[in-house]
Amino acid sequence: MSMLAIADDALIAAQRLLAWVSRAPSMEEDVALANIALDQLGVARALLSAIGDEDALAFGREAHEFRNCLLVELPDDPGGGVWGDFGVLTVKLLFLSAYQKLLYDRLADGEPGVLKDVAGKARKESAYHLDHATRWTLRLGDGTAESHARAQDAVDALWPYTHEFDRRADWLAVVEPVLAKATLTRPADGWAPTGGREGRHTEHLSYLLAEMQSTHRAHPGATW
Amino acid sequence: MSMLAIADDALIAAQRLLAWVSRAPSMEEDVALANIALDQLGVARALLSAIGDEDALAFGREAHEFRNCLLVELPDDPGGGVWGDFGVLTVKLLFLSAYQKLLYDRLADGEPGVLKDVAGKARKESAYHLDHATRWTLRLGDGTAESHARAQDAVDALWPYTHEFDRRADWLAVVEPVLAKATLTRPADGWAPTGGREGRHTEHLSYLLAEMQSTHRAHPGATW
Amino acid sequence: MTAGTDAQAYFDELIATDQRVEPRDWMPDAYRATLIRQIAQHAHSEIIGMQPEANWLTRAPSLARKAILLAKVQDEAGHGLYLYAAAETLGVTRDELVDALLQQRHKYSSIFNYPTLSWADVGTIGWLVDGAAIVNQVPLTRCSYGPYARAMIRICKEESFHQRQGYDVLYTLSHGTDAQQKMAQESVDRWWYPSLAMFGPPDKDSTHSERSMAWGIKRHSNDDLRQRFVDLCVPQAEVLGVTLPDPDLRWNAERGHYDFTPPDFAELMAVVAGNGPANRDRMRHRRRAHDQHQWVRDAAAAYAEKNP
Amino acid sequence: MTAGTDAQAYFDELIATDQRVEPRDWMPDAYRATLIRQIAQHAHSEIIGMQPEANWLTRAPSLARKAILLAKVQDEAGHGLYLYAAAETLGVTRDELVDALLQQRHKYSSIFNYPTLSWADVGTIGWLVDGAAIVNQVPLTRCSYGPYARAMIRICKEESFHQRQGYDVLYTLSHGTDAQQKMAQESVDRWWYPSLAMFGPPDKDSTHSERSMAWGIKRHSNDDLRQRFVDLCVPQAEVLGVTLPDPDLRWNAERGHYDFTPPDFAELMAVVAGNGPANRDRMRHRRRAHDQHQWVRDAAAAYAEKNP
Repeated sequence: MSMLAIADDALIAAQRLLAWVSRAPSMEEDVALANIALDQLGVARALLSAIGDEDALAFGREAHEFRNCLLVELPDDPGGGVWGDFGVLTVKLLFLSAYQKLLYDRLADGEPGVLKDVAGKARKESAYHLDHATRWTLRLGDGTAESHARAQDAVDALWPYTHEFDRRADWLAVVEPVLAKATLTRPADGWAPTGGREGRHTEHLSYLLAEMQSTHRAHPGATW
Repeated sequence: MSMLAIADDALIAAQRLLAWVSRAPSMEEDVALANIALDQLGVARALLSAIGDEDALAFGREAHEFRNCLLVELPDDPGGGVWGDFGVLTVKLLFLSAYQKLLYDRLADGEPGVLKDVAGKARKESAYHLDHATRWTLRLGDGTAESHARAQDAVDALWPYTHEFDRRADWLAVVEPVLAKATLTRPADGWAPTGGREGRHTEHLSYLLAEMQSTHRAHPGATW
Repeated sequence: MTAGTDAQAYFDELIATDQRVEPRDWMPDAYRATLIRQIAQHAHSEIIGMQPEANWLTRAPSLARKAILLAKVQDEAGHGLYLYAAAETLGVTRDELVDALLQQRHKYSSIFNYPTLSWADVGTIGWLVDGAAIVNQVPLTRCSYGPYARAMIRICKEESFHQRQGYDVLYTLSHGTDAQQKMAQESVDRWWYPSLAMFGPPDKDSTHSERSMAWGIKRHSNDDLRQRFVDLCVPQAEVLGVTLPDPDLRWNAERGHYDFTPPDFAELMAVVAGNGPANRDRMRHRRRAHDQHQWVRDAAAAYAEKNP
Repeated sequence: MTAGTDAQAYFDELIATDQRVEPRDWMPDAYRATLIRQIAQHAHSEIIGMQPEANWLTRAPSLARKAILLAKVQDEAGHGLYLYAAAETLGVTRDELVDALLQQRHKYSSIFNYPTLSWADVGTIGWLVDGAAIVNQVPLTRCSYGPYARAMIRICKEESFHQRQGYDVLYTLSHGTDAQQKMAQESVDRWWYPSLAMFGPPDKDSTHSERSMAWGIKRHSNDDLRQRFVDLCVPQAEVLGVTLPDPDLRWNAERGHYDFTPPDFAELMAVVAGNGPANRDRMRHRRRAHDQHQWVRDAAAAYAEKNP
């Protein structure tokens, strides 16, 4: 895992999350999702700044130069609209934060340096993200028939993308019990799309970047 | 009506229309909508080229520099997704093409110049657009209960924006009979938003432009 | 609670001596109703007010600005929650108030019915809109109703932080490239008069005002606050290097204030009545956030019942 | 229709003398079924093939390129319609065929299960994908079934136009800025092997081929066509100034052909089986376009009934 990949995961996750603010199922959730987005943005900024100019990296790269995993770039609304599916959001956050927590734990206990410093703070944040996503997964999975079906659809749709995470056994050990407790079926492994770490993304990323970079790119050389 | 406003109407209408290609209710409609989008794009290019560099004008301006009417920038999906509502598309095209037909007729019979030349061709095209939109308005309005309701919703939502068209009496004389024949209720006049002609747009235009201009802006100075 | 003579006297005494009325205290029904209306409207404004700024979250031009804007919009959600809680001390539920907003029985601040059309609007909203809100709200930190007054102390502190951030956005733009300067000016041109209108109709047309003054809910007249705001803005605009779009704006040495052109109150009334540029979009957005998540709230309720 | 001896003999005679079988002619059931499958698959490919290119319609970097791309995608819809009509001459309906696509009983060309990730892909698809399609399809203009052969004449003419346009997009990029050149190369790197796979599995693994050859539906083997395509591309790549991502690509004077690394047929089989990068997106898109417009088709039918 390169530092850039870790930063890009956080940046793209933040960009998806913050689109929810003012659109969440409750005001408390608006606050919570903004908070999680801020945490992700914080990690992205700390790491990108260690690599180079954070804004040049965020706003100056093209899609094939990003190294985030495919999961984070998937839209919460498969139709590409701004109104996402809360089931997709929840399951994606569960999968991502379980992965990030394990990663940050390892880095925080690892060799001194920027990654260790950033991970030391981020591990606590991702523990909260995981807890938040777990609570919602339980509510949706073990809530109503409709919420169960929507959560299961999200799990089925997103599962293939989790093969891009390294140390899958550790990740499964975190996620499988949550799914079980939420009465959700753990999908069979099969299709395992990859490419994000090498810059081969889905068609969704370039749209996300087009929007994210639009103001910056419209004013070359400007200071903000 | 400035030449720029006429060009921008056509350009922004084309950009909305072409997003339908591959998403239309039938393959014939994919072909028809691509055709209408091509016509709009053709008018936009002819007029923008007469004003200056067509690409600098299309890809180098910010939202407040566009002079299109608000109607054309409204999304076909109020949620901002790429999957529009065919009722909205139809009614918007009815309203727009009725207006454009009247405008091009006047210009084609008017003073010699670029506008007259472009309008001479465009009047025939917009007559076809109007015919196409009229046929669909009749089918939706006088089709099923669901299609009637959806068409009426679209009429109600879009009606206020038609106040931005000049020579409203002429326009009403074209549109009102179509609505009546389609068993749709002509809304009462009331709220009459304006601003497009002065560059004061809705929040939707800047998103449309962010996407439309993204490739061009990512490569300053490049030739395509 | 019925008004005993003692209770009324105690209430009157609190008001007269500028002390705070607390939830446990008896209060006149009209006082309670006025406060509920005002606090709820304020809470609704925070919630609806998230939209125009959230509109630029995905497109902020730097990561630092993105984080600041995100934190600000989050604060607004927090303010909304805080104010709904203050209103609940008066014996209503948040659900009732939210319903009143969604059914359009309640209003929210009309300023949020204007669209945000450029990144500069994020700066201008911070500078002018939050600035006007602070001028309006600082007196409310001394409001006679304790929970509201205390909420306003916290909110004003954060708003003033937001105001400085907005000013900083605009300052950067107005000292940036030609295009950035134009963006800043274009934005200020659009927001100046709507900001002036935030102080409400002129005193001569203002309903409710006198009674609210007597009750210590309102402390200054609309026109006084508007003047105070203009006096604050003019020197700030000079530092910013933007022009306030009012050719008649000039210092009046006799009055010790700036003379200025009042906003178009007919426009204000039209916006209040529902015909601003973005009223429909704002309400559609709010309703959609509420309606399309009914299944989520149902799931949470069902789960809570199964897992008490 | 039952096969009389005369009918079979007439059919055999047509095939043997390289004449065209027409819809009114008797033909073996297997011949008919093979043609329906092939023409339908070709039609489906045109319709699904709109998606990867339409993906860049809203973002084309110049108005001229936007118009060209729009006309091209429109042509693809037209080709789809034309091919479905050709298939219908064999006694199936378009609705049946579309249903077979949506239910995934039919395939479409696997190349469209790769995503378009940059504007350069519009050029590369024109150059390589349309190029490969033309190599595949030119022999079909002499197909034994008349309506298909005639459809292919028109389609090949347009495809060849598209191919030149794609080549021109790529030429402009590869002679443009550094970033444009990189964009072009990155795109060619991704599309080269999937394009080679468009000719199908190696001859030794190819099913159906022999019978299709005998019937005059197929004229050349997969490997022959693939070789022809490589031989065409190498000099074009040189003019373009892009590198084909195959270190073993070199002229073999003895064979009079270029040697090259064959595509990964295991990957091809995975994509055919449904596990390409974009299979799910393509089918979801197509199903959504169909399903969400049921109300429109219902309205059209209801209106037609009322207004015969």
